[in-house]
Amino acid sequence: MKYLWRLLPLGFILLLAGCGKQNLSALDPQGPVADIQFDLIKLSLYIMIFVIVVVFAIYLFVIIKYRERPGDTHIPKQVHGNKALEVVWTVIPIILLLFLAIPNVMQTFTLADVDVNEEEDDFVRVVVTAHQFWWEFEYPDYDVVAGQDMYIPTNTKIIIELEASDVIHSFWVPALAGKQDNVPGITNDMWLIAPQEGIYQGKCTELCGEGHWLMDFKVIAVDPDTFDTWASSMARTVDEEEEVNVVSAEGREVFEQNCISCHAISGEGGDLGPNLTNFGERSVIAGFLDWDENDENLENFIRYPTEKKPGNLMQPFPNLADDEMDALIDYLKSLKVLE
Amino acid sequence: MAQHGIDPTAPLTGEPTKKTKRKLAKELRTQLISFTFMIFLTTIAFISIASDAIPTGFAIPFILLLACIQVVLQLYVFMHLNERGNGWQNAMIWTGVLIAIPTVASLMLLLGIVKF
Amino acid sequence: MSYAKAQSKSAVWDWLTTVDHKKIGIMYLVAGAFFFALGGFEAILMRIQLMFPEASFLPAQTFNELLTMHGTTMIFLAAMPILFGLMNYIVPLQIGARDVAFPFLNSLGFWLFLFGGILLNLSWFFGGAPDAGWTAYVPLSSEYSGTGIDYYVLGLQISGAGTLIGGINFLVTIINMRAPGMSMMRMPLFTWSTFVASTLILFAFPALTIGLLLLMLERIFGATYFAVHAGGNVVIWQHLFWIFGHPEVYILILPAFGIFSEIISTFSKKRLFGYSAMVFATLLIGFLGFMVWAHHMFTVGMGPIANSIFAVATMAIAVPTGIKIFNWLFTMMGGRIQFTTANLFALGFIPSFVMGGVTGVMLATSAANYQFHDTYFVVAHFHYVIIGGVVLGIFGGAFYWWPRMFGYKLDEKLGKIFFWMFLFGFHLTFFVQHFLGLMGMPRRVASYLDGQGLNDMNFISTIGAFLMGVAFIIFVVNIFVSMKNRETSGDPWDGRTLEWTIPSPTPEYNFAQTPLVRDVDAYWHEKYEGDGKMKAAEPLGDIHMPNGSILPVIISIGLFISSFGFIYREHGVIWVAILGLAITFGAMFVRSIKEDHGYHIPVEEIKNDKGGK
Amino acid sequence: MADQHVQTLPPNLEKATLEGKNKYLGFWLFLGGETILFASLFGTYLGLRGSLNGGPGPSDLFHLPLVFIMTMILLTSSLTSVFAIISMKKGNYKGLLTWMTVTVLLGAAFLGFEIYEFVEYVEHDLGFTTSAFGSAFYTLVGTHGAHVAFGIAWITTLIIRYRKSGLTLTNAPKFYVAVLYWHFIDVVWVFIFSVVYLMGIGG
Repeated sequence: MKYLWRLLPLGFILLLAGCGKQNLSALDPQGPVADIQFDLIKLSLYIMIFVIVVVFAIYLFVIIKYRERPGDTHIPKQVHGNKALEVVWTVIPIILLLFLAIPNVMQTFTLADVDVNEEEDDFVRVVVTAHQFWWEFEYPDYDVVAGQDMYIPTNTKIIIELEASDVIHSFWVPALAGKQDNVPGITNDMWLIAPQEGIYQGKCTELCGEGHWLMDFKVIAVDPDTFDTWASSMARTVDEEEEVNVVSAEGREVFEQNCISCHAISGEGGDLGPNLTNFGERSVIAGFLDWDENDENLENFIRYPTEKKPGNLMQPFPNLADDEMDALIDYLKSLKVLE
Repeated sequence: MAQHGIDPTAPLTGEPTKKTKRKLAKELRTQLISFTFMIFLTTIAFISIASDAIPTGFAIPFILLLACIQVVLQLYVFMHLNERGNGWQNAMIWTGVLIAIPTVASLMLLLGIVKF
Repeated sequence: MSYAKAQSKSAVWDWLTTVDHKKIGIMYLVAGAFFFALGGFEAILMRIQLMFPEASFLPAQTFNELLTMHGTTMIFLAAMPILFGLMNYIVPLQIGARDVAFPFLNSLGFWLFLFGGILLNLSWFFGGAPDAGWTAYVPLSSEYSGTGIDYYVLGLQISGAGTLIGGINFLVTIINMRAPGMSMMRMPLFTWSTFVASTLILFAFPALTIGLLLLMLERIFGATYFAVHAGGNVVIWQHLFWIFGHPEVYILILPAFGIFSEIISTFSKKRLFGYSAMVFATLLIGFLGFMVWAHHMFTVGMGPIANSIFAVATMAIAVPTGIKIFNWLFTMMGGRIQFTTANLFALGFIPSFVMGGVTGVMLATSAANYQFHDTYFVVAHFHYVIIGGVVLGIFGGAFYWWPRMFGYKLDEKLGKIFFWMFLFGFHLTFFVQHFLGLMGMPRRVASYLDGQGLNDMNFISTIGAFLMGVAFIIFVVNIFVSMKNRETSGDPWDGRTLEWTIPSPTPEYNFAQTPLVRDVDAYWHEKYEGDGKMKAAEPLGDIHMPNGSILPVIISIGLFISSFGFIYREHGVIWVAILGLAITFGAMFVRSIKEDHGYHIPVEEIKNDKGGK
Repeated sequence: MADQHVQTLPPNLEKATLEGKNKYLGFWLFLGGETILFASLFGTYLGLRGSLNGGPGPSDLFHLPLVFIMTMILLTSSLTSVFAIISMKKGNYKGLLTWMTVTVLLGAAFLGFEIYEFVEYVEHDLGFTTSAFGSAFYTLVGTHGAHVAFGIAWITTLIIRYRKSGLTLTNAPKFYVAVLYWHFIDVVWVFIFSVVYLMGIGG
């Protein structure tokens, strides 16, 4: 409850900005887009606090000064109104609003500006396709498809194209940029820049069905060199992959028997579920489950995918033999591209 | 509320006053003229589309203009919106039109396909 | 039918067939209060689920159904009908009329609303409630949801028709049936706001009708307006929904503004400050309400020009709203402010609504809206506006007009306990939600993960919701324990407007003689400038009243029945749909060919009433 | 109780009683709402008219002569309903009924052509579910058609119900309002033939 007390003073913004260790809060902006938005939030808040102070001051003055005292029965003067006052409280708000409206219009255009010079500018294009209830990140210039974790290089303009395969979703990484909707049949654009390396939490903000609340993803900003390594490794074929990594052959077999029709690894497999090429490096399983010591979360998720993520469309594998499951898990955990 | 005097179910006999009769005759003339004019406008609209001589870029705004003229004629001549005592009716119909304009425009344009 | 015959009916039959605006008003209030309790219960269930992270009190599917039904119920079946109840009872009295313009349609509007609401709620028992949010965005609602959405579409279509009828009825009543001397610019503000809200209904509901029609045709007959694979576009639904949906919130808030104008003026013992500015501001809010709907769609990808236009237009609404706030403050200034429960609600409203209003301006900032949109910040904002504005308005209006409507005063002491508990619970629930939203909590989530810093505030929010729930129970208790405080003067608050000139309980014909209005605040004028009694505009005589009719109930039941035929069309019961429509159209046909001229209350009876007072 | 002093007809029969006045105003308001109803449908149609989904489009289907005939029929029915009201105001009840009957017949002819038109389009592979264009087209034009059908049923009911009653202050507003409705149907049609048919072929 002490939390509440700390919230009451007007300094709450500074306070909450300090809580942003999650890289989740819009109050702790980590990039230019979120900065622009945070500045507008602050600007609007200051103007509005001014309004609130004025109104509350008049309000308190009036209800204290003109309250009915015991025994008072006088009939107040029946005032009709005051033209000058009406003009004052019409004009002043208009001026206040202009202070907000003008920067807002300018920034609305800034945020919509996704034009880049193909030759000169340093940028990465990512096509984000939202599915019930997971995210697909395609890098058309690198021939890479990734699931759940969106790797981006730092200090590079990321041009994001938003699409959806089923219902409307919305792409939101509060610490980096406000949201835009993933709308079926429409491509939406936005951009963001992450100056610092780090993991930024992202969420779906448009009600999209049963699994909506667990439709999380991560934006992982790495330095540009690491990003290039990542992208080229992600683009490897299965054969190249096997040359680089010693993978569990048994696990691969289980994967090919059960999973490959929906999940792709190194360019091979279906696209009904997330691409698993770098599954071993995922920050969390299925967008929200932590890695645990005995891999129980992963095993349970494969056996009963809707138990913890209701509405999930993945087929359950309750009867997969224990040894097959172990092999599969070993294989999946070995899927890494950055090491 | 009570309508003292006249029973609303009783058949009305009697004739309109002379003044009303004159007014009705005049009204009939106006209505016939505007009907002829409406037929004329409709024909022009069809011809402007049917004939290849008129470029589409001109024909479409033109037929929309003709449609608007026709509608105003319908409202004011046939539906008597111009008569006295129809202030509220006018206000409401035109408010409707005023709201209809952004409605149609946004459904046409703001569908996310083209960004404005 | 004679007067005597009109009097001799059983009570149930009397309520089913009544076309008396006062009885219909009370039925609206009762039904609305029931749905309000239901929607509140749904909210409490959701808050229990959100009390702790990753809770498993409710399955996600049930949660989605609850959030949908909570929103739909509160907007369509609670807030609007309760306001309609107040309007129905009070507006004819405020303008000195004996009834509304279309008593039969008034009754039809109520029964359509009620059966639509019942239909919607029956979905709980037949395969699950709608689960796509009260906004029912396609394609989630068109291709990815079960029969619940059919109940939503048909239930809202039926009750929406009722609302449209009600809106037209109020408009004609106010335009045509004002007492002599009551020019538009002498109407009480509640009547004015009813007038503007009804205009909004008139122009907003057709867009919803079409939206629901398209969704119904898409779901039942396979149309493809929204089906992307056949070239459809899902944004069309959002436009249609919000062309209706944004004016809808003004349909709710404007009458509340009207109620507060009456309460503040009465309990400050002062004429409303800046009457004509208030009227003008109401009209301007109503008009601008139609020009801003796309601010609900800033993130859908319309483009920066469109976003900027709608952002600026939205901000503009703050100006007339500000005008109203300042006029209320200046009404109180120099007055003698009485802290009755009704006025406490008005005084609680001003700061609460200002807070909701300023977050509205923040949300209008389109570039920043990308952060706010679809988060708990929005949830906080609209609950500040709707609870801080509309619900406080409804409770304030209830305490204010209760003696008029039910002939007894609600207990002030219990009322004040109720007020403070409700207000405190309300702020506790929703203030923290602003921060939850900005800290990364999307709205409409069935739960949230632990370790994201969202736990404490969610817990606080739930405690607040419990307080509001308990407060409401106190209100209900108040209704029953106060019944003994009979109030017979008819004017318990030293009222200013015509509804307080009538004896209590209100006679069936309202005014024995139509009053003559000589100023704004007609009754106050007569009290302090005249002899304290209204001048009559007509001699005492027989009063013509319309007959009751059971047909509205039958018309509504027909539509109710036919809905099941449409919902379960795949089970070969389309004949049920046809049967239902036949009942409806049959009843309409009977109505249109049967002459019905009402009856007269004899003048002796009216004199008796007056003498008995 | 036929009052003998009603030797001259009131000039505005439809607004002579409070009920009539209310009905007249209420109906105009309803038409104001209908404006938004049709605006929503027009907007939807205009938003989707290019989405053919491989099916036939406006220029494959629409025939100007048919639409021209339908337009003329409906326009003429508007004029005949005007004649009906003028007869009413002259106290010529028989004239009122006759002209209303003519109006209904013209309306029925229009509806017949529309049904014929729809059947033909379906035969040319434009089903209700073929494409977003198809759905939007049938919904817009069909809603107008449904209004025509309702108008026919309504006016027919009036004619039959009041065939023997003579002109009264009760039925005068009813006829008048029905005619207003009929004109409004024509207003909507003006936009349909311009926006749907002519623009469909011309652009």
